[in-house]
Amino acid sequence: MSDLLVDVRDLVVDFPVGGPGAYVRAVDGVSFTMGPGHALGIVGESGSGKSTVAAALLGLHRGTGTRLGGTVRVAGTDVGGASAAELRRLRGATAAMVFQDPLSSLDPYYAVGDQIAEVYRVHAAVSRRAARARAVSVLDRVGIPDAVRRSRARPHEFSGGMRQRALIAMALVCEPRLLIADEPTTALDVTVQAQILDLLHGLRREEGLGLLLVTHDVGVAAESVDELLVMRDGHAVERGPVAEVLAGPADPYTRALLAAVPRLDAPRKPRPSRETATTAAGVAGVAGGDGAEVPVVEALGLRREFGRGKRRVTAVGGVSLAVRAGETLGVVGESGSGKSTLGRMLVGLLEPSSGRVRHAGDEARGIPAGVQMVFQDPVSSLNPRRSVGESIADPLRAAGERDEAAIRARALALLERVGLEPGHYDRYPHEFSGGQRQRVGIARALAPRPRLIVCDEPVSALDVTTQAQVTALLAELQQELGIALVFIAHDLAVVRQVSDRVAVMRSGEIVEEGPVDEVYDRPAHPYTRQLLDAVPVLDPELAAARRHRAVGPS
Amino acid sequence: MTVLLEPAAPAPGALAPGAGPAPRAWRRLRRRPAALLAGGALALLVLLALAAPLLAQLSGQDPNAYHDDLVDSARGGVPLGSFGGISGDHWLGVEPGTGRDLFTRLLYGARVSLLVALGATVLQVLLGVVAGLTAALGNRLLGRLIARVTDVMIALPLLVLAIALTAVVPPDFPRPLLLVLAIGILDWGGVARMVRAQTLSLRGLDFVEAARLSGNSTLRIARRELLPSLAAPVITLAALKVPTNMVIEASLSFLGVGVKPPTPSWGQMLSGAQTWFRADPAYVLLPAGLLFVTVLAFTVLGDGVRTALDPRAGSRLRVGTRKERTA
Amino acid sequence: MTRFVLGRLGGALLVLLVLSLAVYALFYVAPGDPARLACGERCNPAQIAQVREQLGLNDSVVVQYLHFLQGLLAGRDYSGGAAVLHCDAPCLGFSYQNDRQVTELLLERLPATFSLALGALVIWLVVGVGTGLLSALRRGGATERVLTVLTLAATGTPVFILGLLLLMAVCAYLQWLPFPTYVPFGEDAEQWAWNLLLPWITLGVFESAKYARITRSSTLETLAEDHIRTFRAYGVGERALVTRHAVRGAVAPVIALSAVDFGTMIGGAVLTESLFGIPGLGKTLIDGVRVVDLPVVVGVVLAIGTAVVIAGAVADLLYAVADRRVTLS
Amino acid sequence: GPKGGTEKAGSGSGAPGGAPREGGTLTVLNAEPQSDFDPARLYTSGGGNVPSLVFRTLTTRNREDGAAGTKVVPDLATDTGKANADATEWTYTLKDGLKYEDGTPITTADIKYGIERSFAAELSGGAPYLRDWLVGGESYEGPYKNGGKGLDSIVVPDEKTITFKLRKPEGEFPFLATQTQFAPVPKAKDTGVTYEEHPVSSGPYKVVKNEGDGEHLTLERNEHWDPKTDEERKAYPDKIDVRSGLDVAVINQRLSTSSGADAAAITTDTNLGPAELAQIGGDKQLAARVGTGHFGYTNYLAFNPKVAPFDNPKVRQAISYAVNRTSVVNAAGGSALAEPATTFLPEQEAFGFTKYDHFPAGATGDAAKARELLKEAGFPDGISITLTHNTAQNRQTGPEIATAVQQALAAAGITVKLEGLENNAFNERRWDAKNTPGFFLSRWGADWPSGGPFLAPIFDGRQIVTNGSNYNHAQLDDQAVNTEIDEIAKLTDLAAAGKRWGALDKKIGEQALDVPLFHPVYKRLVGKDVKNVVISDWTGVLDISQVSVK
Ligand SMILES: Nc1ncnc2c1ncn2[C@@H]1O[C@H](COP(=O)(O)OP(=O)(O)OP(=O)(O)O)[C@@H](O)[C@H]1O
Ligand SMILES: Nc1ncnc2c1ncn2[C@@H]1O[C@H](COP(=O)(O)OP(=O)(O)OP(=O)(O)O)[C@@H](O)[C@H]1O
Ligand SMILES: [Mg+2]
Ligand SMILES: [Mg+2]
Repeated sequence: MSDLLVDVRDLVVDFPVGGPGAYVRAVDGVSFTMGPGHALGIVGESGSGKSTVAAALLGLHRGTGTRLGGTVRVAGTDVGGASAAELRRLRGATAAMVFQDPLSSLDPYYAVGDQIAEVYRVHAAVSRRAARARAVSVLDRVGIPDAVRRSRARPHEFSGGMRQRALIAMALVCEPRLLIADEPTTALDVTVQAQILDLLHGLRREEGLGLLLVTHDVGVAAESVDELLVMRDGHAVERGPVAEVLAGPADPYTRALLAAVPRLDAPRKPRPSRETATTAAGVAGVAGGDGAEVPVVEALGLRREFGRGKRRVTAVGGVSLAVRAGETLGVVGESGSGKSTLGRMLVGLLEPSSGRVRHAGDEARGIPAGVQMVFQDPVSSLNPRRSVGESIADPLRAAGERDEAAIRARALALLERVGLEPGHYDRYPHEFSGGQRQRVGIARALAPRPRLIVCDEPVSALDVTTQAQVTALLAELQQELGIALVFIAHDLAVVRQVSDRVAVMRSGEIVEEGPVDEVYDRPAHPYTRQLLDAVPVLDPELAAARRHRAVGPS
Repeated sequence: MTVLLEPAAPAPGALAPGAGPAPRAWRRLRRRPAALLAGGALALLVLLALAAPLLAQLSGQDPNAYHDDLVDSARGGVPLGSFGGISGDHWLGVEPGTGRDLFTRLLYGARVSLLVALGATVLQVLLGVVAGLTAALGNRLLGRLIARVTDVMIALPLLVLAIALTAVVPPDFPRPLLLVLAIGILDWGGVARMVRAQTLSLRGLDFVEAARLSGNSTLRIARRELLPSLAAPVITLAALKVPTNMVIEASLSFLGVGVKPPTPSWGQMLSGAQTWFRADPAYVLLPAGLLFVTVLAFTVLGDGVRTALDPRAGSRLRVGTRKERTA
Repeated sequence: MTRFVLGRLGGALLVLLVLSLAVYALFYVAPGDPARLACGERCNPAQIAQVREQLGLNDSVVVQYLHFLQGLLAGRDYSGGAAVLHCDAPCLGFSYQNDRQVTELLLERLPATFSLALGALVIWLVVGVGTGLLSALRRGGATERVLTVLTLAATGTPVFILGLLLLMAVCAYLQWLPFPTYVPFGEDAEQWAWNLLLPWITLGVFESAKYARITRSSTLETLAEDHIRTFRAYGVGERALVTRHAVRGAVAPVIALSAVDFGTMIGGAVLTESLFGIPGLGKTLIDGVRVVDLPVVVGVVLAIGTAVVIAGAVADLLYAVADRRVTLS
Repeated sequence: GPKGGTEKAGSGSGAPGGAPREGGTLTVLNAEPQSDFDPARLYTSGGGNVPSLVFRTLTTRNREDGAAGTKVVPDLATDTGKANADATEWTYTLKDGLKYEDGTPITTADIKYGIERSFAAELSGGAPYLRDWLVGGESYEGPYKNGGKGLDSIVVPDEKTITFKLRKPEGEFPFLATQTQFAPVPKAKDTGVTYEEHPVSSGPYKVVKNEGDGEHLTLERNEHWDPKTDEERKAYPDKIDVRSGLDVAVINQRLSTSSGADAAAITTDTNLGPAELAQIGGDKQLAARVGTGHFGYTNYLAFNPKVAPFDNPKVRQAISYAVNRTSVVNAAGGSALAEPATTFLPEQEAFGFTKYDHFPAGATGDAAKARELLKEAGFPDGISITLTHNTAQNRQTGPEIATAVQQALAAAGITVKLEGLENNAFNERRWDAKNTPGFFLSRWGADWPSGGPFLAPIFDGRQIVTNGSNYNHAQLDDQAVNTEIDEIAKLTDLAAAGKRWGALDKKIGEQALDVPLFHPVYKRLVGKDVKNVVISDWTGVLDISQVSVK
């Protein structure tokens, strides 16, 4: 018993909602164990209770009004009965957690490096300077470029992926025995993702780190864990060695899940035919020329810099592109390459340092009408004080709709279409799972029937079935309303599935752009090739082999 | 499947009736006994103030009647008898010097004080919030203009304005209303500055950006996205403005813009009583005690409302509690 | 930064201009004839007329205001009886009451007021914010309740009563300290501090209550944010959570309010000043208003305006530093 | 009068040391700074305190307790002045050995110059008498204008002699000569408006420090002052330290605590309030340190008979009957701080006090009689009137007194509406002859203890001022009254004059042009080491020049 790192028995978690005595059961009798140095993957439907289980391991539900059942032991500590001091010792030092919402999990007021150093100093008696140095070194390990300088930046100066890596760094800084990673790579491009997974693998091998990996990406799970736990509706529906589960799923849900995994090499679903291949160079001809259709949005030499002097960062360095009605432009690329910045400039939330954005041929000033964005951070993009239903209804109200019944009906319909329950209308953002929040963001963007939606990692937190449902919805609406979509994602498979064209970004520039099949099948730029190679494969053995190739010789 | 954008029939039974944000806040508030108690106390005070004439009749006293026989004229007019002259007729004793009945004066004083405190506070909060939001959200020019106007309002001493007011306002203008207006319109700079500062921090957040994208006007954004987040400090500050306003009312009364004598107010009674706190402690303690109860009630209620307005506090998932710390 | 400073400077000039105009306008409508008040109770009409001429009150308000501006920019001469007095730019004019140069008067009074305000600022920042943090930390417990009652007692007690009680207790009964008399800092720094101790405490405690409440509520708000959960999950203790992370939510309101309070305190915490005999601007202002000494009142109001503007700009700078997401404008 | 006077501290109560001795530092704790310290700018009452230690004048107050203190005595001059036959010319001769603080001799030319400069607009603030009395005074503009032209009606034949030529007989000129305007100012040292920063001393002390516009003064001995030339000023302390700008409550608290330097402290401007009296009440030791004084002052209800219904004498009489003086006295701070008044003149012999009570209201008012009079006046159902008062809570003309009046009148069927005005507005209304309210609270104080300055400004028809401050609120212009005032002014026998002032007061009282309410009583505390507290009826407060702290 005592040699188990994690021992969960009959875990039941009920969240209080609304009135007194009203509870929602999020986890319903889950049991599992995990030995030291082992890796357990939890996969499952969005909202099935994965994060709740993960949080229970650190006793994060204690004293919050949540009702708990069953027992949880981590590294010999009874989490339910431990004293506050014991709990503090456990947290961070013995077992550390990477939260699912990396973007709002850092303190906006302090430098990232200081935050990591602070955590280190809580558990290790070291000087401030030593802690800082340690923070820089872990940041460097998780692949933050120029870590010394970047450690002094505040979270808002980081890209999504960088923030996620900062959180991983924070989790690793005290060399815990157990790492609970809740969707740790959702904001990372595949190459960085591979790097992180390799890092974790290395730690497991060398330091005996136990890994509890919550993920919706079956590929990631296949690469990184020994055992798989499949959850649905608060229950564990299947559990077994990863290869077995993947090869021969027993539960129908697991089967459905695996079937829905998009494949990079899979033939693309037929999409409504479109004139393809409007390269940046060709834009002018199309827009100005012989009565051809004017692009919904057009960027001309967009640049954006942040900071001054030594702190200056060029996030986007001269990007031109055009997206026409009914068309989807996929944007993939390195984490921190300026995708979100570009997206924000396209919708007018950010002023370009130079260059222009045209909407339907007109120079945009301020925020043009009919544009929407799905934000990369679903947490901060929802007002914590408004129910999600209100958030979704908001664009409708803003558009002048006055009929309350109609507004509500429409919001409810949208909720349903993104896979949420109508009963969720009156819930607040903090009462949702990560994936559910993301879907709320999508529903809100869809509500006002925009001309253009910039989706910044819209499905990164969704399990594959839900992902499929949501992308289908997007495609459907696009066809119906001729929406132009800019689809920023790191999941190359999904991008291939939804895009007409794809642009590959690196260091603020588009290194390659073209019709999606062409780019995927015949990548011209070496970086594109590197990206495509790094996509995780579903076969654990293949993954191991690949890792061996990458890490082995060193 | 293409029916998405057409209104769908609401899912049956999906919604608890009246589960909107306001009712939920109310529900959360109802679970806080201290806040309810405070609300009750305030309601009682207001009720007492409203019923002042009735209660005065009940006690058989006129708040303005002098009782020369109840004070010791040779000793500066200190009330005869113990505890400030408490007796069967004068339940809370009498005022030094004049012998006026304190119970009824406190009741009538409550009318002015509560009205001024509430009215002026509401006005200050309204103006301050509007000015603060405009300063933070308006376009560059407007923002700066409002910020400078706020500076002017902060810098202009109330006193100087009040003196001028005495000259401008016709003498028969209702005084309590004048007070509410004067204090409310002149002293909102602090609220405005605070709201501006908070808004500057909030305005770049993603959810505000999202609201901007949805084509919300700045006004709507301010109302729907920012106000709820501003509520906490504003409510707290408002609760603190209550006693300040009562004291301002008292000092304005000294300058002649206050309520007309012999109409009493707590603030006036208190400032008149300041030298008496050794010779006749009851005279000081009564208005001071009432002021304290009012402030306490406002603060506790404000705290309750603040907590109730934050949906996250309801489940206390993130706030954590003492229990967790001591567990 | 340069643009910020220049912009603020422009704004400040505007504020000061508006303030002086406002005071002139208000005094135009306010009761009280400055000439009669300067002349003394029983001046006869001829004397009053002479004084009115002497003070330049026969000109229209507009002309008077222009004279004031002229003095500000170019200096002014003034008949001082035996000799003509000259007042260099920026000249705020001469007191109607005693012919003193207003600029001189302000410079003489400012140190006391500034001393008082500065000490109070320190107290409310330390004690107020500290108390707020403590009650946020001990939320729901007995400590918090006691603190709440104490802070409310402090806000609910008018400052003159608070100060008088303190004075009685400390100087009259316990006789721990002699009754304070203001000693300038330059004269004897130690005595300066000792003598200002009670006024600082009075004003500081009174204001602290406000800051305690604001700090507490803003801190509690921030405790609900996601990033707090992160640090809790890393074993960061409750105290550090509150004092390091959650308190940042209180920074903006505390700075903003401090700027306002500090600025207005330069106009004088009249009651505290007069209670403790501090020769500050507050009493100067009150007396000026009482006897319609327009140049003095304008001078003090401009001093307050300057303080408010500077404090406001400093506050903006401070929270741009504290919260990098805020941009200066 | 019922004056007793003074419970002395130190003397008589077995305090150690008994008799006053020289030495030590006297601390003065004041509310108001000595911001006017120019002899030209001081008003009569203002010159009585600290300035009297620095400025000597031709004549001065007799520094004795009670009624004896209302006499004029010589100061710089050898006597209180020699008048010509009709009292239109007054001549003074200086004593020998008079010197300024710098050792230079004091001459009559300096006194003339001191008076002349008080005519300058820059140095306004003094009482109006010089301007009204001296020949050419009405148009003289001071020595700074018109090439330094002097005032010809002040004649200085030599260094020791000075003669004043008056427009009409003024038997009370010796009183006027006590004012600080009669202090010598050496022309060479005159710096105009800045003279007050360091006025040249002719008295026992000189100014060594004047900070914060008179807020903090330090006076030290003037070595050139010769006690043999000055019988009035005792000048016991070596040093006098004046601290002002203090809160009234704090001053009284400090005096009562009397710790450290405060043991040797007095105040020259802060009275005890009712709350403090109530508190002192039982404390014998503290009570022994309270000095009580009577300054000639009357608080009254004023009528403007030009406004209906106050044009009807019966209405005025009715109000006179209805007034409840007990309430009013209580509102003014109780019987220890106010004495009910039925005469306009203060109850002091020096003023010529003659007792009368034309409309006896008793202690609490005679409502029945008032109703009766109202009926006679044609108001059987009562009347509604407005009472204008000050909003400042000063226990003089403020709301408490107004309310007391309101209540008493209500009992007689007179409905009183209160009109409270801010201090400046109140004074402006009250002094504006064209716009005087019909019924308001007012007060009048003595410039010196005599009926002249008390009655003339209030009842002399020629003192009605239409374009300035008018104090003749009733705007009484009665030939008989005017003549009598002129006649009394001719008398140089002040006792005889007093009798006639009293008779005149009584006579005017019949017209019910005002309702005298009360005379205030001054009570002040001194530090526990303070000895030789002298309180004259002239000032009503302790004389700083007599105090000893050793
Ligand atoms: N504080 C809360 N109050 C009420 N319900 C909650 C709360 N937190 C989570 N839930 C609900 O509990 C269920 C499980 O949530 P959890 O976050 O564990 O899901 P998850 O498996 O991590 O999903 P995802 O993959 O989308 O992150 C969800 O249905 C969610 O709506
Ligand atoms: N407000 C800011 N201040 C300073 N630097 C910023 C700011 N926003 C972004 N950056 C920097 O700009 C670069 C591009 O950031 P951006 O968020 O656009 O990247 P991204 O492509 O969206 O990355 P990811 O896939 O990780 O989200 C990064 O180096 C980031 O640190
Ligand atoms: Mg989750
Ligand atoms: Mg991004």
